[in-house]
Amino acid sequence: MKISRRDFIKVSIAGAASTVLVGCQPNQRYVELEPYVVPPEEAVAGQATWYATTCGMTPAGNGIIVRVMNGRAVKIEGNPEHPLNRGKLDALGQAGLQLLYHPDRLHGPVVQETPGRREFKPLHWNEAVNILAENVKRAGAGLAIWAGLTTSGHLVDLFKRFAKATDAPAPVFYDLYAALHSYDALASACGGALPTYDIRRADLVFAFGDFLGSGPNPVYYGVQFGAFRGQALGKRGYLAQFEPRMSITGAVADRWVPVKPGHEALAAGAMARIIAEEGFGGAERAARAGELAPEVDVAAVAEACDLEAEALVKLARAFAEAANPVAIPGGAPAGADNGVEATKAVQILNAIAGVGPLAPGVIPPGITPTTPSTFAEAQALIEKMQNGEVQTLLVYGANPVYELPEAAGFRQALNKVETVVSFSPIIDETAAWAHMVLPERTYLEGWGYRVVTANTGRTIISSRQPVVVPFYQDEATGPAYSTGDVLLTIARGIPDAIAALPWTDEVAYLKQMVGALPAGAYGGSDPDTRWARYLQHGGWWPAEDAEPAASIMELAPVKVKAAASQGEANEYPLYLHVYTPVMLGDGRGASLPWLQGSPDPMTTMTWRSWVEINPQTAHNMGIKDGDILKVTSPYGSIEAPAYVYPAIRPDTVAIPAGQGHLDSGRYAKNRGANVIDLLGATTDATGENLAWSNVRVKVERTGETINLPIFEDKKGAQEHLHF
Amino acid sequence: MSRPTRVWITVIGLVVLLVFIGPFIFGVLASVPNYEQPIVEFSHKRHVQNAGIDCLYCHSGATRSPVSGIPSVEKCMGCHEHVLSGEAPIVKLQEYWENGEPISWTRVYQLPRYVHYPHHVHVSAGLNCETCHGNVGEMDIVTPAQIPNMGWCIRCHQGEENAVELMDCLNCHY
Amino acid sequence: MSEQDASGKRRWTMIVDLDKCSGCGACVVACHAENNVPIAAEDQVVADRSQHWMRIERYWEGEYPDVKARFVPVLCQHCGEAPCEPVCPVYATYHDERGGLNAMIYARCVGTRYCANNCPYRVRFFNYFDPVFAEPLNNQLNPDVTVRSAGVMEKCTFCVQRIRRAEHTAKVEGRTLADGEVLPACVQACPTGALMFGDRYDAASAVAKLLEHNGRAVRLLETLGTDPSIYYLKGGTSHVD
Amino acid sequence: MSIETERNPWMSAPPESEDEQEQVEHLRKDHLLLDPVGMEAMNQDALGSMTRHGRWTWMLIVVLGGLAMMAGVGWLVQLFVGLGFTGLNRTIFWGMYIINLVYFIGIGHAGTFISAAFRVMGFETRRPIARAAETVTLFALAAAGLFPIIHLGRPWKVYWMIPIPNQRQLWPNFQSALEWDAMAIMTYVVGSVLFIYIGLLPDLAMARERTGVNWRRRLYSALSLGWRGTDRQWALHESVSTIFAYVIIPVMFSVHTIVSWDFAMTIQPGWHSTIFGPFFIVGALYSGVAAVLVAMGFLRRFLKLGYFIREEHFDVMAKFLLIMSFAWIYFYFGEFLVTWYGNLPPEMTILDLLLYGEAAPLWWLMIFCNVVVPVGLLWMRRVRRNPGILFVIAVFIQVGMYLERYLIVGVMLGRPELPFNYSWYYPGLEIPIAIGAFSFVIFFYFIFTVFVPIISTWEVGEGQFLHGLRKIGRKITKFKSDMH
Repeated sequence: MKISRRDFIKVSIAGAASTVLVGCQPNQRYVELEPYVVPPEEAVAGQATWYATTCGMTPAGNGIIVRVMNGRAVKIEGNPEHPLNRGKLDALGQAGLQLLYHPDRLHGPVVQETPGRREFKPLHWNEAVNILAENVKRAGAGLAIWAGLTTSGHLVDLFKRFAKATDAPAPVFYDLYAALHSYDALASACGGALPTYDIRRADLVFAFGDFLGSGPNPVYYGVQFGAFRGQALGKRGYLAQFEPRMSITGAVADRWVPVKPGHEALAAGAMARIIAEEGFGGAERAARAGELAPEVDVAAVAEACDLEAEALVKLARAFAEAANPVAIPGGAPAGADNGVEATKAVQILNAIAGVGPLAPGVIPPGITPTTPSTFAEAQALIEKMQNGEVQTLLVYGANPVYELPEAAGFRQALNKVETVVSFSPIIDETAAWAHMVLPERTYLEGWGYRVVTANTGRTIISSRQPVVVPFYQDEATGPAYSTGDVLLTIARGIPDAIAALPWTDEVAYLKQMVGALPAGAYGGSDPDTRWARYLQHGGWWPAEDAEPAASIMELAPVKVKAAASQGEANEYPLYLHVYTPVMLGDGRGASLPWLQGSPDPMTTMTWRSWVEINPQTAHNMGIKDGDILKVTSPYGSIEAPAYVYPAIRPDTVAIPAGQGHLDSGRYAKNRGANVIDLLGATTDATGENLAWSNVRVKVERTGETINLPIFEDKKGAQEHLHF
Repeated sequence: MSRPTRVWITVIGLVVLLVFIGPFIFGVLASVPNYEQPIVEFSHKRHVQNAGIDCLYCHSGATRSPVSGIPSVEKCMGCHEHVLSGEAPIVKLQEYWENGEPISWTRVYQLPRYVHYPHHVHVSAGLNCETCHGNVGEMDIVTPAQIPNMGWCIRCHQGEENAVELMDCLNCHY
Repeated sequence: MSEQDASGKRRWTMIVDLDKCSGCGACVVACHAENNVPIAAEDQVVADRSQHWMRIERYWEGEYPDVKARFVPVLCQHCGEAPCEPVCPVYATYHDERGGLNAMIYARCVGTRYCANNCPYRVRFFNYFDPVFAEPLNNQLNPDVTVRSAGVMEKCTFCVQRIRRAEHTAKVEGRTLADGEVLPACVQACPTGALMFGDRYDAASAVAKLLEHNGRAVRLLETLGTDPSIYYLKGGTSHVD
Repeated sequence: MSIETERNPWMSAPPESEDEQEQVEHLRKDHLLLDPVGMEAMNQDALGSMTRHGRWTWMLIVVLGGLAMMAGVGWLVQLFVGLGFTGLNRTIFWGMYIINLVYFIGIGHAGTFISAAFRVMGFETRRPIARAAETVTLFALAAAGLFPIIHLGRPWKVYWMIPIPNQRQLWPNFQSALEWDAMAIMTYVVGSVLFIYIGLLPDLAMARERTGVNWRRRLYSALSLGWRGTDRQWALHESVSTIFAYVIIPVMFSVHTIVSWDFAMTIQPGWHSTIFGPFFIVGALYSGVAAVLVAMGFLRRFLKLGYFIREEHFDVMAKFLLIMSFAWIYFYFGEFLVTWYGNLPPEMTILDLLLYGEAAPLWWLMIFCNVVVPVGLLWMRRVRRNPGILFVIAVFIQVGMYLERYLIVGVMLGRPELPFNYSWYYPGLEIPIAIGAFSFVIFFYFIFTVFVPIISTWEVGEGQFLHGLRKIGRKITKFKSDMH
C-alpha cells in the first residue's frame, strides 16, 4: 500500500469538510453542504478513515489510531497493532483531541514586546521564521534548547544535531512528568535505562509507587495488569502496594501497606533481610538474599516504618515463596534524597527472586531515544541563562515556568535571555514570558517518530503523521510551519548547520531515517514501502519474539537509610505527598475540559486542586470537607480545599499536581493551586536528581469553605454497596 | 361608544393582532424553503437526460456509505475542464476551482433531528434513488419529492417482511 | 452462525471484571469522546449535575490502616426488565428486542424524567441546559451520534451507533456480525481488559463462554429483578492473605 | 316580592312570649338554616359580596396578580433555557413542580368532597360553604394541571401524551402511571368544572336578574344558559347534580390514588409502598379541608359574609379536620412501622434520614404542623368556634402537608439504591414559580368572587325551605321536611 500522504497534505489545505453534520443548532433548518474541492483519496463521505500515529499527551509513546470523518478528527483510540499499548489507551491520550480543537489555540506566530504582559501581536509565519533565524544566527553558541519529554523523536534528533553543529550546549529534555516520576533516579539506579517489568505471568507484585494511573507507562502496565489478574487456569496475581497515600494501584492492590514516607526502601531492605535470615523461598533465594541484603534490625525498621514486624515477615515470606515475584520501584521513594539507593533496595528484592527489568532494545543508528536530562543538567542551563550566556532560548513541549520550583530560578533567569521563543500551541506560562511564540502543530497535525521509552525487550519506534490538515492556516499568517521545518529553514542560513541538517523539509529527513530502518515486523523491501508501512501500521518494530528478554542487573548490597525530610518536624508536622493525578497528569491535561471535568477516580473531584487528609487528622484539626486550607512548606505556601481521604497516613497530606495554571487556556487558567510551589530545588545525594518527595508541611484553616465539585456523595460513599 | 374610544380600540386591536399574528407570519415566511443553488444554472435534468450520467457517478457514497455524498469540485472539473468550458455557469465553477473554494450547495433533503438514515443499506435492499428522491432526471432545480418525515418512513417500513425489525425506534433514532 | 442469529435476536452483554478494574478513567473519557456527552462545568458539578454515561463508583470499606477502596464502573445496565421502560408515558424509552438494548429515543422524549427516578442505578442523565462545545471544540463531535438538546434524557446506549454501523456494513456485505466485531468505546479503551462485550445469546461468543459456570459473576441490585445485561465479576483473593 | 312566604310556608308566626323568643334565638344562633332573612335579602347579601372588596383586598389582588406574572416570566425563561435554573440534579429528577402538583391536587379534593360527598350524605352544613370549597377545587386544579407541563423538559411536546391516531403509529404508553395520571387529572378537571358550573346556574340567573343592563348582565345571561327556574329545570338540575355528585366521588378517589401511584409504582426506596393510595387520599382531604377553612376565614372577614359562614360551620369543619388528622397519623404511622420492622437497608436509610439525618428538621416540623398543632388544639370547642385560631391552624396544616410531599419527592429521591449517588435538593427557580402558583390560585379565587356569588344562595334557600321551627305546645323544635 502506498499512500502519498504528503501530497494529500499539500493539496487539500483548503479542503474544508462539509461543515455542520451534527445538529448542534436545533433551529438551523437549512444547512449548507460544502464538499471537498479535492477529496483525499481515502475519504468516502460518511465513512471514517483511521490514521495511525503516536500519542503526544504522555511521554510513554503509546500508538494511537485517529478516526477521521470528513476531514475532522473525531476520536482517538489505541492502536491494536502497537506492541506497547495493544489497542488500549488512557484518559490523557484520548483527550488529546481537545488539544487539536482547543478554542484558545494560537492561529499563527505572535510576538510581544514586554514578556509577561501577554499582549501578543500576530505575525506572518515567514516573517516569524526570519526573525527567529536572525536571532539564532546572532546567538551562535548562545542558543539553548529546552524541550519536554513528549517531543517527537525526530525533533530530538534535529535539536541535537542543530545544537552540536552550532556549538550550542546540548538540549535539555526535562519536564514535570519526568521529574515527578523520577525518570532520572530510576534510570541511574538501573544502569541508564528506565526499568520496565513484565508482570503478565507474575504471581506476586510488590509496587512502591503508582504504576497503573501514572508513572512512565500506565497503559502498558494496564494491559499487563489485566493479564496478571486473569492468568490461565484461574491463577490470579497478588499485588501489594507500599505507599503512604492510596493511589489507584493501591486501590486495586490486594494489600495496601501505608509505610511511613521516606521509609519505603527500609521496608524493602528489611524484607530482603528477613528472606535471608528466615531462609524463605528455598536455599538459592535465601543465599542471594544473604549476599545482597545487609544486616538490619528488623524490629527497629518495622517500627520506623510504622508497620508491624509480623506483617513484614509475612510479606517477605510471600515474596520469597512466590514462583514469579516482581518488585516495581518508583513513586515517592525514587524522588527522595536517597532515591537512587531506594530504587536499588527495591531492585535487590528482584535480584533475590532472579528477575530483572526488561532489556532495552537495540536502537537503529541515527535515531536516539528521548533520554531525559537530569535535574542537575537543567539547573546548569538555568545557571547559564542567569549568567547571560544564553542569547536565544527555544522552549518546545515543556512549560518550565510552571513546572519548576521557584527555587530553581528559571523565571528570573528568563529575564537575562535576550530572546525567548516558545513553540506552545496555546499560551502557557512559559509562552507568556516569551518574546515570540511559534505555535507548533499539535501532534495530530505533525510528522515524526518516537522511540518508545519503555524497554519492553525490543525497540519500538512509533510513527507520527498528520491525521488532519493543520487546523489553523489563515491568510494573514500564511501556511503553518512545523517546528521541524522551522529548524531546517533556519539551518539553511547557518553554514555549520546546513551541513548537519541538509534536508529540505522534515518529511525528507523522516523518509530517509525510516527508509534506512532494517526490515521490521511488517517487512518491505524498498525504503518507500517501508515508509508507507511505517505510517500505515503506526511505526516500526522487530517481529515479536516469543518472550521478551530480561536484563541481568549487577547489584551490590545497599545499606539504605531513611530519606531525609525537608523541613523541621516541629514546625512542619505533616509529610507532603505529591502525585500526578490520573486525569491531569503533570498539568498537560489541565487545559482540556474532558480531563478537567472527568472525576478523579479516588476522590471523584473535578475542576480543582485539593488536599487529601486523613479523617483522624482532620477531626483533630477541626477540618471538614471543603474547608480551604493553607498548606505551607519551607519553600512556599498554597491554598486548596480539604478532601477528607480515608486511605492516607495520619501524618501525611497529599496534593495532586497539574492545577494552578496562570495561563494555558480558558479551562486551566486560575484553577486550583500549583503544588510545585511547595517544592524546593534540592538535589538528592548524587547531586543529579531532584529530591521532590519528603517535603514537610504545615496545614492551617483559612476559615473559608466551599462546596467541593465532587461526583460522589461523601455520605453515600461510606455506605457499603450490597451486591 | 364615542368616536375616540372606537379609534383607540381599533388601534389597540391592530397592535395586538400584529403582536400575535406577526411572528406567525414571519415564521411561515422564514420557513419557506429556498432551493436556489450557488450555481443557479446547475441542472440535474441536463446531466441525467442530456449527458446520461448515472446518479452514482457523482453521488458515489450511496452504495457504500450512510451518506451519498456531494461531488467535489475536482469531480465537476473532471468533465468541465473541457465540456462547455466557455459558458458562464462553468466559468463560475472554474472560479471556485481556481480559488480552491468549496461550493456551498444548498441542502434539499433535511432529515429531522435525532435521525440517522443510512443510504448504503437502503440501496443494498434494492431501493432506487427515484423511490425517495423523485424523478431527479426531470428536474432542473431539485426540490424535495418527499418531506422526509417519520410518517413517510413508516409507510414503507411497515409493509416489509421484517417490519418488526424495521419499525424498531432504535433503528434510526440514536 | 448460531441458532439465535437466525431469529435475529441478540442480548448484548457487558462483563466488568472488578478484579481487573484499576479505576483509571479511560472508559469515562472514551465515552465522552464517542457519545458527545457534554462536560459539566464546575458550578454544575457542585449542583450535582455531572453527566457521565460511564462512571466509576468508588466505595470505601474499613478504616485506616485496613481501608480498602472498591471501584465499581456503573453504566446503563440495559435491564431485561428495565424499571425505566414501563413508566415513560410516550415510549421514549422502551426495550429493543433485537439486541436486548434498553433504548432511549431522544426525539420522542418530552422530559418527564420519570425513567430517571425509577432507575435504581441512576444512570440516566437529564440535559438541564443545551450542551456547550466552545468553537472549535465542536469539531470533535462524533457525527454518528446526535447532540442532545436541553430537556431530554440521555444515557449509555452500548454505543448503538457502532452496533448499527457494523450491522449495516455486514448487511451490505451480505454476512452476519462476528463476535468481537462491535465494541463500545469504553470496552475498546479499557487498558486492563476489565470490560468485555458481546452477544450472550450466541453460545460461541467470548462473553457467553466466560459467563458459563462463572462463580464470580453477579449483577448489580439483582434482587430488584431488573435482569441487567451487565455482569460484574467479583474481585477475588489470592493465597497470600 | 313574596318569595319569603312562598318558600317558607312552614315558618311559624313570630314567637309570642319572651321565653319563646329566647328559645328561638338560641336555636337560630346555632343554626343558619333556621335564621331566614328572606330570599331576596339573602340574594342581595350574597350578590353584595361581589362588590364588598375593600381597598386592601384589591391591593392584595394586584400583588398576587403581579406574583403570578413573575412566575410566568420565570417559566418563559425556563422554556427557552431549559430546566437548569431549578435545583434538580442527577439523582433528584422531580422537585417542587411535582410537589406542587400533588399539593394542589390534594387541595382540590376538599371542594368536591364537601360538595359532592356531603350532598350525597345529606349533610346540611355544606350548603353555604359548598361553592367556596368548589372554587378552591377549581383553581387548585387549574394550578395543579399546569405543573406537569411546567415540569416537562420539552413542554411543547405535551400533546404526545394524548392518544391521537397519527401516521407515525405512535401512541402513548398506557403502561405508564404518568399516562394514567394525565388522563385522571383531565377527567377530574372536566368533571369538577362541570359540577361547579351546574351548581352555579341558578345563581348566575339570579345575578342576571339583579344586574342593570351592562356587560355584566350580558355575561351572566350568556353563562346562565337560559335558566328560568321552571319546575322542569329545577327537577333536571336536581337529578343532574345528584348524578354528578355520585359520579365525581369515585373520580376524586381515583385521581389521588393514581397520583400516589406515580410514586408507589416505582421501585424507589420510600416510594414503593402499597399504602400510598389511601394515604394520599387522606392527606389530600386533610390539606383540602384545611384549605377550605382558610378560604372560609378569608371570605367571612374580607367579604363580610358573616351571615352565611358562621361559627357552627367552622366547628363542623374543624371536627372534620380533627378526624382527618387522626386518619393521616394512622396511615403515616402504619407506613413507618412497616418500614422499620421490615428493616430493608435502602428503606432504613430513608427512615434514618428523616428521623435523625439531614431531613430531620423538616420532618419534625412536619410532625409539629400535622400532628401536634391540630390534635393538640382542635379538641377544644372554643378553638373550633374561633375562626381566627382555626385560620392559623389551617395554615399550619398547609405547611405540614406541603412538607410531607416535599419529603416524599424532594428528599426521599435523594437516597437511591446505590449510595454513591445520594443527593440533596436545593430548589431554585421552583420557589418563585411555586409562590406564583399560590398567588395564581388566590388571585383567581378573589377575581372569581368579584364575578360570581361565592355563596350558593339557592342551596341555602333550599335548605331553609326544607327546614324550620315548629311549635308543639310550649316547646319549639327543629323540623326537617320530608320532601327531600
